Amino acid sequence: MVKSTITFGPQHPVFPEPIQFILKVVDEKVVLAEPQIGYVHRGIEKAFELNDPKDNIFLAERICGICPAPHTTAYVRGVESLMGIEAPPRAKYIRTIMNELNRIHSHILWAGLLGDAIGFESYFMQTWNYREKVLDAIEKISGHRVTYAMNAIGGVRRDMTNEQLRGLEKTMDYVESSLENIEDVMKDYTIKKRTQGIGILTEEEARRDGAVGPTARASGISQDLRTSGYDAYGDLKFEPVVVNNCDSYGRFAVRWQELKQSIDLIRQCIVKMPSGEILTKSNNPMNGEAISRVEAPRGELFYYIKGNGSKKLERVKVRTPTFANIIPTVTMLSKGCQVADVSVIVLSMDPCISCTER
Amino acid sequence: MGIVEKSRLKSPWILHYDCSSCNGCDIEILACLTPYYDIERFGILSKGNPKHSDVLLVTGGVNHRNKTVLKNLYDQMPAPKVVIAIGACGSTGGIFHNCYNILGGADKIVPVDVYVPGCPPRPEAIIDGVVKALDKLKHLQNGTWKEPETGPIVVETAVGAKPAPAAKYANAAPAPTLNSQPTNKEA
Amino acid sequence: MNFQPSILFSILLSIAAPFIGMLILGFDRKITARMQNRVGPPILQPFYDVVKLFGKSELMVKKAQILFALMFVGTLLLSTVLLCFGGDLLVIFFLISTGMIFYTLGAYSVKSGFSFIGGNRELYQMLAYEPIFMLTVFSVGLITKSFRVDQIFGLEVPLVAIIPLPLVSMMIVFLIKMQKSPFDISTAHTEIISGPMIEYSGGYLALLKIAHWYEIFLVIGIMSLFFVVPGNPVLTVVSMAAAGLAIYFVSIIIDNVTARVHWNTMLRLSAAIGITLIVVNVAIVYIVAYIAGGA
Amino acid sequence: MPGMLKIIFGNLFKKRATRLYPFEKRAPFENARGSMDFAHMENCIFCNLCAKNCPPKAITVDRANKRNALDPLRCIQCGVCAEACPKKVIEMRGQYNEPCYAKRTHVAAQVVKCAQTPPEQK
Repeated sequence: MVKSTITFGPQHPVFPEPIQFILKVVDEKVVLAEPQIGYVHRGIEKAFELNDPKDNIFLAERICGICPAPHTTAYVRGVESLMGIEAPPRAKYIRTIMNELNRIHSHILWAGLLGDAIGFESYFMQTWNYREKVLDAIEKISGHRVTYAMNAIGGVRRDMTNEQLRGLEKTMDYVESSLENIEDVMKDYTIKKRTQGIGILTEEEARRDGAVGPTARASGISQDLRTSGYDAYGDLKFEPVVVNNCDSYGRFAVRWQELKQSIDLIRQCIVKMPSGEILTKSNNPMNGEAISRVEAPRGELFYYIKGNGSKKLERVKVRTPTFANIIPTVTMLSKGCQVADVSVIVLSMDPCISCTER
Repeated sequence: MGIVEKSRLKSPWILHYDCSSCNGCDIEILACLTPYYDIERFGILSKGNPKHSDVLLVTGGVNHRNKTVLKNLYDQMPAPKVVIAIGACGSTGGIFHNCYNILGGADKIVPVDVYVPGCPPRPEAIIDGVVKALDKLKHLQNGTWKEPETGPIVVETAVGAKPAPAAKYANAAPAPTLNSQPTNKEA
Repeated sequence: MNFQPSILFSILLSIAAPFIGMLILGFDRKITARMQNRVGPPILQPFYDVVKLFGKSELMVKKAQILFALMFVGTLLLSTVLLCFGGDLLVIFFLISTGMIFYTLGAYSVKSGFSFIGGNRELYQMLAYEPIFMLTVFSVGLITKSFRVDQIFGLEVPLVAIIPLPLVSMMIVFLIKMQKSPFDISTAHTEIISGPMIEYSGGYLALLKIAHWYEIFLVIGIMSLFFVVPGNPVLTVVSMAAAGLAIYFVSIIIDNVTARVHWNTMLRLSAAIGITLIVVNVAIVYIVAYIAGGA
Repeated sequence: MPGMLKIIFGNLFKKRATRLYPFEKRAPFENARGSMDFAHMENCIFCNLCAKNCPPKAITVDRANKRNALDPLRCIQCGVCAEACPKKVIEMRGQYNEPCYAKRTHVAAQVVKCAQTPPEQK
């Protein structure tokens, strides 16, 4: 029984981002896991106060490069409610489409990273192969693969032509067929072996630790902010995906079904797309406080924005889904697992460190 | 050029370190490995280990906590090694220029050989950057490396007369400084 | 029916052995890339990698590691030469095991958590494949009444016709030795960053890569011994080469359709499948011989 | 396992998905934001709106010398400058900026060719 210490990170191939886990291990069994953070802290919340509110959209976009759409949507919605304006309906639909495209690319990315973490390289390659088509669709709409720069205060910056909508429909068909193609792989023996029963988080623990997003939904909690009906979600028909597996495999399954749900939502958006303006211009002063919540691919994203009537904001506070999911992850890790499972457990909540530390 | 020098250009193993980027560049680097771009064509493998790597890809601006990590990683890489700063943040700090915890680009800590602009750069640009870094290594091995010019690239557009076909950045002459008086090119 | 490979052929083969391993590895990377719908590196890529590593500066933390790396390559070289000259299979097996012990000692000799875990996992792997390997060698010995490789060339029918099941068991050994999924646990890139090799750099990492080439040749060589066609040298060479490549192709497919498993799953699988198959096959051989003898 | 087997054998006999990038170049999509360019410099009135609106402050306008400078390594290709410009001087090109060995600013200057009014006296 030799207890040794392993520093997992900050530079480790399984995490694209730097985070350190100090693991106390006995043989291969982890008895204590301590996250060490601060490697990606930039001080964005302070910069929010220094910049012009319009420039802050681009700063919010770069809080996280994997989910730029929810971040900007949350920020822009907060500022809009401070100003007392509302985006036109067409802008809301375009925002919804961007958010859902973002969710599709983020979930496929996650599935690939999980495959990489459990040594299933061809799965990683195959899923990312499909993801590239989604990125192409995003680039056709917004002009860039990763940072969309679509949202503006009071609407969106770019309109979608009918041609683009038709192209998007085709991409959705492609993505759906390719997902069906690779769906069987999820039932693979070795994938089940590596994810089932790994990183268990019961419903009770999920409620106690405040898990959000797919992590909570995989533990049987029906919690999806999109049901609150912000942007165009009020007009669309969908049910939150809930699975009762409570383990990494359940989180895999939730994300997989959400991919299909997102494809369906985008199709609904394309059918229901209203015509009209895309931007409401306003010079109202920003006064008071606003809270805006958006369902990001990783869970609930929360923005608190305070204005004091001047040209700049007084305070912007961001609470990201990964931050809420850190304690559940530590709960999962502290139940005892092997070194090999650490990467699977940490990945199963889809960590986004650059969001969390800002 | 000997066989070792040739092999060096054919098998650059990369080490990727995310200083404090937003993930955009990291995901694009990962996208380079996937079938659409497949940088394994050039023998490039992503190694998570500084002792096995030849090329260090730095994304994101350096902050007070990870500057030591970056320095350590650089020092652990055996020579010859190349550093590529990816993206606006990795080169200059980019949009985080006024964040209190950002010191600036990677060149504040380690010598950078190639800068890849873009926020985030497309995978094509990253491939270009690696190719350019290998080109530099080749010239360094042959002893034909010339220090790059550092002055601004000036493109002049004529006004007041018929607009001449504007020369683009490619063959424009560098001017000494930004604040110097404009050259009065009277015919 | 005593076919003896000529000495010149043996010498040539033992010199070419690592390069054969290298070429197979190059094809492996190319085929894997094609299976993943991409282009992949050139065939000679492993060669470039190793030559490049020899040209790098050295950053070794422990002198002992150098010794262990050299011993590892040395033992593998010796066993390759033995195999090429038709030596004793049992000696070859023990030499390979000794080499692995040096490799593990190299991993243990540095103060690095990942290297330590890698060493541990290397031992688990040995625990998983050594019984299979040894039982296979024993079953070959039972059939040929000797452990010498050249005796296999003196048999009347190919080994695969008598004991096919140990060949299936050897597939597990092969996957472990080739560091392929589902048993690539000691060099798991995304868990422990290539484990035992983590602290090697430059030329000494290249030595380990060359050792891997030797391993490829050795394991494929031993497995293709099952396909010797007695009395026909040309057909023997063809069938051995074809069998070796086929075995490697199967391993690439398995690598691409499975995820890495835990070390305890690996131990369980290898004990349950590997050893059972060999025991069953040897039992069948004896029962058949008993019935034939009794009749 | 069977699902993946089907896929890998399908891939083995399918055309590769790889874009052979440096050899075969793909044209950028329409409206792609690759890099910004002072395309119609002759119209520029040096109003400073682009510099003021630039989120990373990558543009500097030198009104006295009639020069606009862009730090391409700081530019984030958001396209705000192109939207803010009242004279449509700035265009977003689909092609991205080339990687470079040294940090160099891109300067776009107005030069008076048939000198009726030298810039100093204006």
